[in-house]
This record gives sequence, C-alpha cells and structure tokens, in this order.
Amino acid sequence: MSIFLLKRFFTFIVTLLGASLLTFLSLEILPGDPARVILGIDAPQSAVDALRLQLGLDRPMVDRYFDWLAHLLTGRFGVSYTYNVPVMDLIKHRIGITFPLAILSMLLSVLVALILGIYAASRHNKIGDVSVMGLSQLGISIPNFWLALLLILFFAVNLGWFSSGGFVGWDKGFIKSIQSLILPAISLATVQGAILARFTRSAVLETMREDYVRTARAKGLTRRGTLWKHVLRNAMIPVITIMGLQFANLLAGTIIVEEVFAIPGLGRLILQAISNRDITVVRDVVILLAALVVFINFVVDVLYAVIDPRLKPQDV
Amino acid sequence: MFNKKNIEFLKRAIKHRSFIVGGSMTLLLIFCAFISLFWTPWDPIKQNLLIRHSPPSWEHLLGTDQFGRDIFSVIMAGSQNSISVGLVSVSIGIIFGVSIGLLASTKRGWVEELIMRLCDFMYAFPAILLAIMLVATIGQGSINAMVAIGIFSIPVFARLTRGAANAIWAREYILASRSAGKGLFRITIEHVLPNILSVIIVQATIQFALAILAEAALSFLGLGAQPPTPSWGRMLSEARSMIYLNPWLAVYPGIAIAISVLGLNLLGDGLRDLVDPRLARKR
Amino acid sequence: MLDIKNLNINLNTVYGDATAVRNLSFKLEKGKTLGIVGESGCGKSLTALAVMGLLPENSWSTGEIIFNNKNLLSLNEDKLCKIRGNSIGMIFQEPMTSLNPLHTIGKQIAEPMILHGKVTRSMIKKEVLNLLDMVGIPDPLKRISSFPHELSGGQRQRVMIAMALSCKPEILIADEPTTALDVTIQKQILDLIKDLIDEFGMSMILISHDLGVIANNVQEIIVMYGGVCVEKGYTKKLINNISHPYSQGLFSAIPTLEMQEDSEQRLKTIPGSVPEITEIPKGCTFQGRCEYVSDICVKNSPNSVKISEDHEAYCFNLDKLN
Amino acid sequence: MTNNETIVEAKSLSKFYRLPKESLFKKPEVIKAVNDVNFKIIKGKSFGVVGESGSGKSTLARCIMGLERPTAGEVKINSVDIFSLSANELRNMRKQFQMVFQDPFGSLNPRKKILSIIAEPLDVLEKVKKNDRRSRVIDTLKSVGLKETDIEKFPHEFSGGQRQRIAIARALITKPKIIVADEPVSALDVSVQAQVLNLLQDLQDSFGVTYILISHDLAVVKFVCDDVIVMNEGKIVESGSAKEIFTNPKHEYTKTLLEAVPRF
Repeated sequence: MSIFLLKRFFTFIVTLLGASLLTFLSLEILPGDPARVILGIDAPQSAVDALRLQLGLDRPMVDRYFDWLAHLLTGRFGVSYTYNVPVMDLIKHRIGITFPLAILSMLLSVLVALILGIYAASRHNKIGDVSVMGLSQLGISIPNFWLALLLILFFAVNLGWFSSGGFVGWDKGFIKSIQSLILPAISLATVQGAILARFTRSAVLETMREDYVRTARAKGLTRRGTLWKHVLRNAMIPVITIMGLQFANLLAGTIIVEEVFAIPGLGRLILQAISNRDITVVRDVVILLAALVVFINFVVDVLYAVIDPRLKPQDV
Repeated sequence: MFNKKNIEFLKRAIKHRSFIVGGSMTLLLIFCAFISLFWTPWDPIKQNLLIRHSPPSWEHLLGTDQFGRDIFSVIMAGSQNSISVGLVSVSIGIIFGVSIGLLASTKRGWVEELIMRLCDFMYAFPAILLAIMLVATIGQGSINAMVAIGIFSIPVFARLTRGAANAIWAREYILASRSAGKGLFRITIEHVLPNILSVIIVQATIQFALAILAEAALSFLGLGAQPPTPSWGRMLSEARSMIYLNPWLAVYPGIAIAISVLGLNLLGDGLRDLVDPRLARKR
Repeated sequence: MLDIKNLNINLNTVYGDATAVRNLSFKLEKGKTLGIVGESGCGKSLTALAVMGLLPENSWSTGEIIFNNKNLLSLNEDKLCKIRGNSIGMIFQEPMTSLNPLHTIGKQIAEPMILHGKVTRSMIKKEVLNLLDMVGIPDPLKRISSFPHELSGGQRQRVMIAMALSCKPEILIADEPTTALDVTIQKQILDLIKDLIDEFGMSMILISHDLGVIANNVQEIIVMYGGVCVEKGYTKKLINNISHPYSQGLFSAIPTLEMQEDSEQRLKTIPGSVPEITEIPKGCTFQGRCEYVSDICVKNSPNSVKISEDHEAYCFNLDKLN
Repeated sequence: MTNNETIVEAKSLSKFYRLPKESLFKKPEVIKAVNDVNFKIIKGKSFGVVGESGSGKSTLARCIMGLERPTAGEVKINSVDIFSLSANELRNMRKQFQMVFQDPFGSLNPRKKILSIIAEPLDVLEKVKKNDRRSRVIDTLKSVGLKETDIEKFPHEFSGGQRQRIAIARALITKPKIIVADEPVSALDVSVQAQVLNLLQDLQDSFGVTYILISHDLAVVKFVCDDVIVMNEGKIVESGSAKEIFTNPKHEYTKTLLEAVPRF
C-alpha cells in the first residue's frame, strides 16, 4: 500500500463519518420534537410520548448518534415509521432501479461528452468547435426536469414511442426495463454530458499547450498522433475528477427525474419520506447516497494513482 | 477609473461575443423583473376561470393557464422570484464562503485543514439533496429555499477563494509587503482580496445561474415558492398534470428558465475569458 | 545544407499584428555549428520553431527555408513530419516540462525511432539502452523504466538529448538548452552536446541569451535584436572585433570574472529597454537605444556591411564607431 | 570603510524543513536548507551569497529578513537578535532592513499604483503626512532614475528593468541600513542588468547601505560584492573577500563552480 492510497482511504473514512454527523445533526438540531412533527400538531400528547419512546428519542443525542452508526455499520438500518418495515427492505428494492438509472445516464453522458469534447478540441476555433460549444452551453442551461417534461411531451404524448412514466420491473425483461429507463436517463445525462464535454474540451486544449506536446511534435508525430498518444491520457486526469463529482449530481438528479417519470426508486422514496416526515427513512437513505458519493470519489482517487505515475504506489 | 487598463478591458469586452450576448440576456431578465414590479399585461395572480386554457392571441400573448391567468404575465412576475433567489443565495455564499476561504488561506495549518475537510463533507452530499432535506425539515417556502441554496454555495466559494488566495499569497509582492512589516489581516484586505475579486465575480454569475436552476427544481417539487407567488418551477409542476390537455403550459416557463440560465452562463464565460490574463495575451 | 532566405515571421497578438522576425537569412553547412544570440523577444526561438514547422497557432512565416534542396515552408504537414525528429532534432529549454510525465523515459526515447522506422521492434530496447549510456545516464537498465519526475533537471535534459539524437539527425536545434540549469550542470550538458555533435558529424543551431554559452560552443554567431540580424560572423572574428553598436553594448554590459577588482568601476550600459514586439520601429531596430543614431537609421533598414572575410554587420554608422 | 563595525551577524543559523512522509515506515525526510551557517557582515560593505539552486541561499535571505523563523541559531542586526523581539519591536526594526526580490513582474501588486506600492513600507513603519509621503516617494523614485509622473501609473506600464527600479525604490523609502537583494538581476534582459547593477552601486555610494546580494551568477557577485560566502547544500563551503575567492578559490566546489562559468 502506498502512503497516497492509505491517506486517501483515511480521508474516505473521515469524510464518511463527517457526512454521517452532518446528516444526523441537520435532522436533529431542527426546532420541534420529531415525534410531534411526525404525528402532527393535533395528536394527543400520550401518542407523542409513546412514539418518542419507540424512536428512542428520550435518550441523549450522543448515544443515539453512536447507536445509529453502529446499526449502519452492521447493516441493520432503522425501521420505517410510515411503512412499518425495515428501511433496508425499502432500499433493497428501490436501489435496483435508481442505481441502474444513474449508471445508464453516466454511461450516456461520458460517451457523448468525451466524443464531443475531444472533437471540439481538435477543431479548436473552427465551426465544429463553435457549434459543439454552443450546443453544450444550451445543454447546461436546461433544467433536467423540464427536459424530462419535454421528452415525455414529444416521445410519449406526441409520438407514443415510450410510456410517459413508471417502471415495468426487471422481471419483465432487460430490454423492456431499459426502455422505461431510457428517457429519464437522457434527461439526466444531457446536462451532465454538456458540462463534461466542455470540461473535456478545455482539458484537452490545456494539455495541447504543454511543452511535452511540442516535444512530441518535434519528434515527428502528426497532430493526430500527438493527440492520441500524448494528449488524451494526460487530459483525462482532471476529467476523471469531474466525472466523480458528476456522479453525485446524477444521483441527486434521480430524485427529481424519478418524480417526473413516476419511477419508484430511491428518489421517490426519499421525497415521500420527507412529506411523511419519516425521519428514519430520510436519514438512512441520505447517508446511503452520501456514502455512495464519497465512495465514488475514493475510487476516483485510486484511479488517479493508476493513471499518474507520480502517485504510483511505492513499496513499503 | 478610466485608466489604460480599464479601457483596454472595455475594448476587448465589446468585441467578446458570449459576453455581449450573455450580458444582454441577463439585462433582459433584470429588466423584466424590474418592469413586472410595477406593471404586467394582466394581473399574474388573479384567476379568471372563464378564459381557462385559451390559446395564444393578441390579448394573451402566450395564452392562459388552467386558472385563466395570462401566462406571459405570470412568467414576467416569476422572474422576480428567480432573481431574488439568485441574489440572496449568492450573497449568502459570497459573504460566508469568501470569508471562510480567506481565513483558511491566511491561517494555514490546522485551520485550513479543518475548513477544507468541512467543505469536503458538504461536497459528499449532492447539493440539491441537502437542499431538499433542509427545506423539508425547516419548512417549505421561498425564503427557506433561498437559504438552503445559499448554504450549499458556501463551500463552493470557500474552496474557490482559498485556491485563488493561496496563489496570491505565493506572489512576491506579498513577501514584499510582509517584509515591509504589514500584518496578515491588512495584507488580506489590501492585496489578496482585490486580486481574487474577478475570480469571485465570475463564479458568482455561474452560481447565480445554478441557484435559479436549483430553486426551480425545489419549486417543481413543491418545496420552494408557495402559491400564489408566481414561480417558474411551480408553473412547470402545475403544467405536468395538464400535459395532455395543454402541452404548451409545460414549454414557456422552461424557456424562461433556460434563457436566464443561458444568459448568466454566457456572461460568466465571457467574464472569465476577459479577466484571464493568460488568454488575453494569447488570444 | 540548411539555407534560410528572407525569413519573415508574423505574429497576431491582442495588441495587433507584429513582425517578430524580418528578412533573416543565413546558411548552415554540414558539420558546422551556428549560434543565435539575443535578448528576449529578438525572434531567436521563433526562428528555431519556424525551421521545425512548429510555430504557434497565431503566427506564420514567409520566405524560404531550404533543407536538402527542399523548401520546408512549402512542404505539407505529412512530409514535414517525416523530417522532424528524423533529419532535424530539437532540444527545448524546460527539461522539467518537456517530457511527458505519464510515459517512461524508455518509451519516450524509443518513440521517434519507431515512428521513423529506424529500428526493428526487437532491437529497440538495446538501442534505447545505448542512447541512455551515450548521454551519460547512470544505470540505464534501471532508468529505462523510470518516469520523468524521478530524474533531476540535468538528467532530464540528457534524456531530451538522447531523444533528439535517436534518429541521428543531420541538424540539431538546441533552444536555450541550459538556461533552466545550474552552471555546473550547464557545463556538463554543453560538453555532452559538443562531444556528440563531433561524434556524429551533425550540424547544430544553438540558441541562447548567454554570450558566454554561445561564444564557447559554436563556430559562427548571429546576433539578433528586434527580429533582425544585426551582426554575424565566425566566432573568433566576431568576438575579436565586435562591430555593431548593439553587440558592443551587449558584450560590455556583462560583468565578467575577468574584470579587475575595483569598487569604483561601473558597467557600460545600453540605455532604455528592449522594445515590445509590437513596438519595434521601422528602419534600424536598434535606433531607439543607439548613441550613434542618425536620420537614415530611422528611414531605412541598414544593409550588410562587410567587416572582414566571414564577418558582417548591419549598421549605417560603422565608420563613426571605430 | 574606516570602521569595521558589524551590522549583521548570523550565529549557527539553521533552517530545516520536513518533507511529507513517503512511506509509513520510513522516517520523514528532512531538508537541511540552511545548516549551521555563521557569518558577519561589515557596515557599508556588500556581502555576496553564492550558490546553485537548492543551496539554501534564498532560505537564508528569508531568515535574515525575519520572514522565516529558523530552526536554530540567531540573526543579529546591530547586535540584536531579531527573533527575540516581539512582533511590534520587529516591525519597528524593519525600517532598517528591506528586501528586493527576483521577479520584477511578481513583486509588484498589479492593481496598485506606483505611489502606493513604493509608499507601502512607509505607511506601515512610519507615520508620515500625506504631502510628506508623496514627496518622499517622488524623491526616491528620482533617485532610482524614474520620473515624478510615474507615480500615477500601474506596474504593467513599465518594462522589467523599470519595475526592478521601482522595487528598489520601495526598499529604499525607509532609508534602510541593509538591503537584502535576492537575485535582483537574474530575471532581467542582459542589456538591462547592467543598468540595475550600476544603480545598486550608485545607491550604495550615496546612501551607504549595506547589501546582502544573493545570486547564482558569480560575475554579478564579483562585480558588486566585497565579501562572499559560497553555499552548497545548506552549508558554507568557503568564505572570504571577493578577490580572494574569485582569484584563489580554496574549496573544490568553488573551483568547479568557477570553472563551469562560460567565458569569452
């Protein structure tokens, strides 16, 4: 293990702890008694007290935090108040929809972004570059839920190619499932793809100005040869960081897009939990999403070490 | 004020395409919001059920919605909401974020480490997720949405400021100032802040655009501006159930959002080009 | 072998168009070495890049650069690629940034040889090891798989030399090869280049702002100022009889170790400063700082005046000077 | 030159940096940037510090300026150890020693006018009236060969050599006894270096300042300095009068250094 990876792993753990504390506190310090919030103002005091006991709210905050942490670590999530089932069961089912959706949109956006970004950079300041950049500028400016509405309007309402929402379920076959995820994925991927394309372009352009690229040209490599052999890999280093951050945005984006397409994923779960004041569910799903994001960023760091020899693991 | 450097800057600015286009779009947005304070073609709040879902006409430029309100008027009035969200949240972000970032880069050592770690924690949450969470717990409404969005732009400004300030701290004129005996606080105010201001302004425009998007999303989910305050996000959410009946309802507010965001983004990009001396020299 | 005729390089800057190099002509014969000396913005590096066909995007060149009977400026990109790195090799100023940080030393040295089909795949490793050994890198077998960041500045410049020489080019262009290095390393690198040039019978264009470096390492010198050649000649002749007012000023403005110890002593100076590239005057480019300036210097560009065999200067007032 | 009063003295001065750990089980590497350095500088003379990159000469300069706290040892200015002083006392003392930096483009704040750049040490160290301030800046500006009208300009309107003059003016404004110059000409064009070197000589003649000149360029040090130390890897390898060192070097390293300088 190199020091670099060890440090990163340590950061990963610390960030996770910090995130859990932040989640816990932001749901805790808020004014009002959670039990009262859950039951509403009209509920009798006795019911509120009973719920407080059930939720363990009578115990000190610090204790409850560590309890919660311990439960998370052993995989025993809380019990949903509204559904009266373990949160784990709720999540297990829904993550199988949200995660594929996030991955699908990530794939879409990365594919399109890399192609467009590299193309634009190679045609720097020419018509191809300008039009790709104009398009991506537009892509960034469109709210993803509006794009989702437009897609529904066009492909579902006007053309009738896709259903306007819902998820058929994996048991109906892979193709059918992907089909019901494709419109949501496109609406998520467009914005992120546009951002990534711009970023890729500028990373490639930046790298093309490096001295070692001039060296490569002085060796007799053609412009194109230089691009493939010396520019792309170096330019990917900053691009990968952005990809990591984008994954977080995609996950968050699922919340709203799932709502538009009425897809029963984690996003909808969390929205419903919020409107039901089901704090246990909110807390557990939020920390799950945060953990995913932190984990992805850790993976990005590890990828760094693979790509960049300056960070290559050294022997202990 | 009008020294050679500034004139040079203005000269380049009027030749810069995206700066001019983005600037005019942004001005349009501000103009729209300003006018709507005093006048809109129709009352954007008052309902008139007799003329529900009427198609575009000279009387109602973009038609009317399910309550018979003039869509054009509602959109005009909705710009106020977007602008105030942008202003408030960006101000929160700048005031706290920039101070925190400056503190980190002035103090270094464990203070910097701690602040940057805290920012990392915030980054672990997708901003919109936490905004949703926060708004859901402290309650819905415009003000809460603004605050929530503002809070999540704090780490963005903090990081940016720290990075830019650290670069300035490494300059020799800071060393010169220190060897002249100037204290850290005065150096920060007199040398560091003025030199990173342009970077912050560029980020502020971008962040303004992001705030408009985020608020629209919150309102779309019913967590932002509450009726009857006109809001583009909520208009879209209301249009959702009318999508078979009156699909145009779902189009106009989106265009309004896109134009505002596009304008601000273009403006930000243009500004970035204009203040980046590296690009200025190279062209 | 290399014959440059009336080379002009134009730049397109934010502040307007500018001519960075004007009517530059010189010849480089086989096995000879030539040095270009001048201060920042005199056009020396652009000249080198123009020969390589690697001028930055905002600039273009006119005139002729004839190499082995072909005008490089009229060749297309594909043909130029066959010459670059193959018949003309180049070393750059910044050894720290001129190597790709993500590729091993061995891979980067092998690249031009593979590209120009100089060696068979099976022989490559042996060739690279030879080259590393030749440029004096200790333990080549280990270093072949090192990355640039694991090497010191001097060693990286040695790798650059190995790379530039790997295809045994006819001409080596060295653009400020030692400016970023310490004096002791500078001497090692310059000695290495000199030895290798002799060994391979290559020609070299050495570019530097440092008169000492130039005077010690080349047979012929071109002094440039403001994009034009102001004086050129065989090194010995030029050094012994520096004629152009700029060259004279330059040579006497530098403190040397040979100067006598005397605390009252002052250096001769050239007044003013090097003009910005967009502000180079018509006529003689040195007019603004020259103590002998007259009306004609402002109106016309001076022609070559022969000082002696193989030594000429571009000045209207040479007779006044001496 | 009549009295041999010591103005600056370094006593077993050391500055170590710890590098970030490379591996868990190795001790972190320590860079000994300045390692047990001793010297005395005589008032009104020029003192040269010669060395290659990594020799610790710039760190030494920063320690003398009190910008970095040394790991061990003392820097005495007029027999007072500057690191034993409180922040306030040190500030009061700064009037006596100022610094000129290498990069004339980086050492002037691009957003300030020349007036406030040059007046900066004055503003911090002395309380002067507005009119006084202006006239002192103009006087100093004239003494480095610039014009009165230049005070309203910004740094980017000047060439490299002129900027270095401005930096020198800033160092001179408090009438210091000592000026530490870290590579003051190495970023300048050859034809401009001579102007700045001559200026430094002239200013010494008229103000009687003591120079501490840090440079990698042996010829420049020889031209300016009376006494010289040669540094290598944080240590002084040789010290003595400039004449002695440049004509009759004793240490192997000094010899290599001198031999490596290209001559013509």
